[in-house]
Amino acid sequence: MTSTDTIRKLVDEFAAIPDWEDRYAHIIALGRALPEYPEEHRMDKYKVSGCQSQVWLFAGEQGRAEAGAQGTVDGGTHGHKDDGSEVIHFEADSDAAIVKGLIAILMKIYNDRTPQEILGVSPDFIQQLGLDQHLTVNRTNGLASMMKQIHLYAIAYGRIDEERKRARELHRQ
Amino acid sequence: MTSTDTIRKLVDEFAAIPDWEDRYAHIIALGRALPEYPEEHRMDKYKVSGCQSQVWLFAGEQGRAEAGAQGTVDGGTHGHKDDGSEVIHFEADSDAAIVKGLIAILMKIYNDRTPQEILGVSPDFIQQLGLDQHLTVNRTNGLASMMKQIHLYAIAYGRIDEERKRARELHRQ
Amino acid sequence: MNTSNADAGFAPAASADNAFNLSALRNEFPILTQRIHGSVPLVYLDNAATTQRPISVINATTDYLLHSHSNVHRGGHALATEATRLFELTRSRIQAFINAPYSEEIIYTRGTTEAVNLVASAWGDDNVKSGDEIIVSEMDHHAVIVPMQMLCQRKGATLRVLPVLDNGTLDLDALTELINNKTKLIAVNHVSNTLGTINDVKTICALARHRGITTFIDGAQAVAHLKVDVQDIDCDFYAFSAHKLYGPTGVGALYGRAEIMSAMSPYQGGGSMIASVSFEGTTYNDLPYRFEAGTQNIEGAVGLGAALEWFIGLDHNAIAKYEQTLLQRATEGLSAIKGLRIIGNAPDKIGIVSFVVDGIHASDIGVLCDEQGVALRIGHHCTMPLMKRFGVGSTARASTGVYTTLSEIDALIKSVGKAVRMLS
Amino acid sequence: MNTSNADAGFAPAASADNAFNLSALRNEFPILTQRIHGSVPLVYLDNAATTQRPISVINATTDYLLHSHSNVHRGGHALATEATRLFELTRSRIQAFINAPYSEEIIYTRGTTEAVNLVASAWGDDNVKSGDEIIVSEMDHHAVIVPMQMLCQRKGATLRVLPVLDNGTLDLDALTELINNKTKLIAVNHVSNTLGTINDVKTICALARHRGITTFIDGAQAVAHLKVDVQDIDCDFYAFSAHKLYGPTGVGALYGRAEIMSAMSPYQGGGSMIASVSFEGTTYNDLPYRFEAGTQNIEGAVGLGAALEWFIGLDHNAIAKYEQTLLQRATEGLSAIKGLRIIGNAPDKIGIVSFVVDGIHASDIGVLCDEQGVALRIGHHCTMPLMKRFGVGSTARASTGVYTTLSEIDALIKSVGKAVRMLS
Ligand SMILES: Cc1ncc(COP(=O)(O)O)c(C=O)c1O
Ligand SMILES: Cc1ncc(COP(=O)(O)O)c(C=O)c1O
Repeated sequence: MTSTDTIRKLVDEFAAIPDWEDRYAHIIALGRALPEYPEEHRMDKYKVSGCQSQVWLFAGEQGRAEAGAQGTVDGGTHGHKDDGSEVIHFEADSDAAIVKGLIAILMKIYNDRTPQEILGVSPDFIQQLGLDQHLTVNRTNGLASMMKQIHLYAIAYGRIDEERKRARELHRQ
Repeated sequence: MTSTDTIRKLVDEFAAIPDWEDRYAHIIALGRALPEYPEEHRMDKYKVSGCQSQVWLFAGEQGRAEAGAQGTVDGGTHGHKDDGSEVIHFEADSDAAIVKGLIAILMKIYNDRTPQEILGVSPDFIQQLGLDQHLTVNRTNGLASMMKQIHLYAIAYGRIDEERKRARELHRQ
Repeated sequence: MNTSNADAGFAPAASADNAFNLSALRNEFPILTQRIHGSVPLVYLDNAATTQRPISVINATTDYLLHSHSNVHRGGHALATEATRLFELTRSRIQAFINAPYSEEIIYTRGTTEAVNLVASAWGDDNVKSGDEIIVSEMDHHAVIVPMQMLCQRKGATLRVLPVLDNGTLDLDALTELINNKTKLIAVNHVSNTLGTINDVKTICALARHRGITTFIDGAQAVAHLKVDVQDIDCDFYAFSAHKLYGPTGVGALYGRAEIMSAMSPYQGGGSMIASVSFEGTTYNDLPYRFEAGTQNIEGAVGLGAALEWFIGLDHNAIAKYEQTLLQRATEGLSAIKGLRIIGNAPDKIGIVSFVVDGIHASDIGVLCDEQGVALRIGHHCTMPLMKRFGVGSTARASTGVYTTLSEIDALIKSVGKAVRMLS
Repeated sequence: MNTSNADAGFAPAASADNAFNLSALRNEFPILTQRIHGSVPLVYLDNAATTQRPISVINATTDYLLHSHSNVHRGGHALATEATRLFELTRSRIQAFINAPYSEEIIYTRGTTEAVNLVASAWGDDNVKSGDEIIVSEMDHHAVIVPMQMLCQRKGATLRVLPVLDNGTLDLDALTELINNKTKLIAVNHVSNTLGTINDVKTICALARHRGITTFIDGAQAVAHLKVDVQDIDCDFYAFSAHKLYGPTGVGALYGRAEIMSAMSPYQGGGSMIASVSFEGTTYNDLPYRFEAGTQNIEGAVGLGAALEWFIGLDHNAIAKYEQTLLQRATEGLSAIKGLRIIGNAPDKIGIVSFVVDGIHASDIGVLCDEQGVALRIGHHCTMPLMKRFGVGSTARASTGVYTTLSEIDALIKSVGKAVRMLS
């Protein structure tokens, strides 16, 4: 599913829950379903700044290679999509239940996508999902920083992909 | 003339000049008539702080003794008034014409008076003369500082007078 | 004065039986009638972070801007004179408010934080040397700890820490042992912003004075809740922020004993703080101007003046009594929630309740209370060492203001209960 | 756009022929319709000291206080989110206004003075050592000179002075000679508050960059009169105050290049500027928060945001053209008064005219003009070295704002003429 489809699905999903209590129950449930964060990456350098709760975000070459392997299944190319770019695989976690649920939403939108896809996501979904308060200005919960971090990874890996593509082309010549 | 009488006279004098131009002309004229400031006292230590114009105020033991001599003529006692306190003689100046005129007014009220008289002057005269803007909050022209300085001299000399009186009484016993 | 109803703990907010006319007082704060998230009434319990502004304070600032705004001191025209008068009038009001001997002892700052930094730099750099010691408390705000830590680092001095007992009071016995010949300064808050504890600063200052030690009292949380008298406390420095006293942000005051401050080097350099400037050498102005470089927050000072005038006019006996009722009700009601633990149970407290709930992150409680209209503050409250002392990462904190009602406390208890149920 | 009438120098203020609708613009400033001393209309020509506030800016602050006031960043509730949004929105507006690359490069300060002090301490203490040199100009404000002088004293560095030519421009030839291997910083104003001179800061910064010298530009007088682009100027630091830009007092901004600022030690310590605090050691927060300790002037930031929005919406071409007309008219009209001498005749000037009259103290002129409603600033304008350079103790200064009219300039000329007659 493309990020656009995912967002549309999420918006419909949330629109179907008018009651705020149920919405939060759903968010918390999404958090509970988030894949377990690898303990070996629970390090300060993967902590995203924020002062109310703790947030971890990991995206490594290794995680990426694995994600690339998954990408293979979808795209049928060897570890990278047709346009030559690989997807980025993230691991993320928080010690607060609601923040973790919000991370799960972000993961649905951003995880295992190529740099181009990530950078192409319009931040409008934040309003559409009614999550402004949690995902924008507030640097206390670390989620705004996390989104920024995801974008920085996408920019960095996007550049690496460019380099690799150029190297491959050079090789072919 | 007591300070109260002087103030009453000044208030009448100013009330008789409704036009602002004439009032300032009068103030400037009063400044021109101020006794010349002794050049030997035009020293930094006699400068009163203020940042638009420069203001000097001098009150010394020497000046005081002379003033005391004048006091003799009035009160008939030897260099001090009946209650045993001497008058304080000030010299003052400014390089700005209007400030100098305002100093002349202050001198009429405060100069050659005893510490008690000086401390007894109610600051109401400032409003009565319509000089609030010049004589109160504004520390730029140095006049508020000057009035404070005059009061400090009065307090200091008042204490000296007390000491002298006590010494004289001890002597008499 | 009849507070029996309020004491019973169930009086509705706007009841005519209230000791003071709380409903009239609340009407002075239009923001409190706000509905948030579309529909829920606001229950503002974040007063320790910042207080709301009565309409008279808002109007005073607007009036100033519509009629008298000018830069102060340096001008000779009518507006400058009026702005200067208002600016200096507030200084005298602050002096009276904390009973300082002279108005020259009142320095305008951006707030408490800047006041601590001013003292740590201007006083500290002149008076603290390698090997000296500075005492802060374990319940101090980062605003006190960090500047003092930075001072110690600059000078090679040592920061000593006055510990906090389990109930959230200072261990004053430990103080006698901490003090020695190397102690130069004791800096401590009057009231803890996290625990609500009212500290016995008078005893601390007496101990210090006896040994010739300088004292700095952080009054950020005290001024809106206690009668403050710096001569009675006998401290050398006292600081507070206007925005925690129903006044503007960006302005506050530092009181400093004239003998100490007149000997202090300047802090920031610039206009107004000088007597004369030349490239050969600069001489500095007298108190208080020496410490007020550049254009100050003039409308902030005007607003603070209005806030003081308004605040002084309140019935503080009634308010203090009601505050204890609110505190007791909140303490009892929250304690009844399963797994909830209140951090800070000192016998003398202002209306602050910090709490944690077993197995639930404070952040989640904050979000779910907010959805119910209840504004709490979540986090370490700029007191990380204190969090460590109590073995928690963060707490949820409810803090009362003069406009807080018992029904708001009930809403607090209900909303926390619901949040905990949703998160369990 | 037709400014011919204005150019002729005799257009009445509210004339329909004006290039821009000055009369509508003036209506946004209720204070300008004031009568002072009972009856005379106010002619406010003290804009270089502080500007007046349009009603939209006053209303923005009031709105904020009535609907959104809270402490920023640290809270998770609805008001805190909204206050934080507004606070950070202004930061982005400042970034756009001076064309800074990143919003993290914008630090809130109390004003220009604090910005200079921040750089002199946080950057200076880390980067300036004994024997180094710092260059300031002879026309700099005390806000620049004094903190740099204090820095030099702390570090044993030397302050070098870029001289001013007779016409009130900087002697840029001298700069090439002043710069050497020991030069660490050049700090200079963009526009002189006393002379009105617009300095060629771009050339200065190019010279500095070429030699690896850091640059600080004091933009206090520039932002309300020139289009400022920090990337085009290519300076390392740029500072201004909101209150000289139709915004609040007690707030301003420092722009600093990210590479430089991320390496800088903190300035003030306290809440928000830390990442973690413990008695063993404290780590500091990222940009911009590392330099914003404690509660900031939140409503000031909101007001500054509104001021920027309002200001950006003006027709700056028309205003700049009209300002030159006002300046020319004032220069000609005042010069015609016997014994009057204008200090500062640079070819590129903003609407500032400083003058002295032979044998008459500027203070007397100030008092008598004020009686006629004309608000001037009298004194050394926090530029004592510049006063010395021109052999005067003080000047009277008239400075224009976007709302100044030609008839106000005529009133100025008339009132000075009358004052001089009364004092001769
Ligand atoms: C050129 C210049 N620099 C610095 C300042 C200081 O600005 P502030 O007083 O707002 O800090 C001023 C204003 O007085 C100024 O005109
Ligand atoms: C006890 C205490 N000290 C200091 C401060 C800092 O005050 P401000 O942020 O107004 O500078 C606060 C408020 O946050 C506080 O509660």
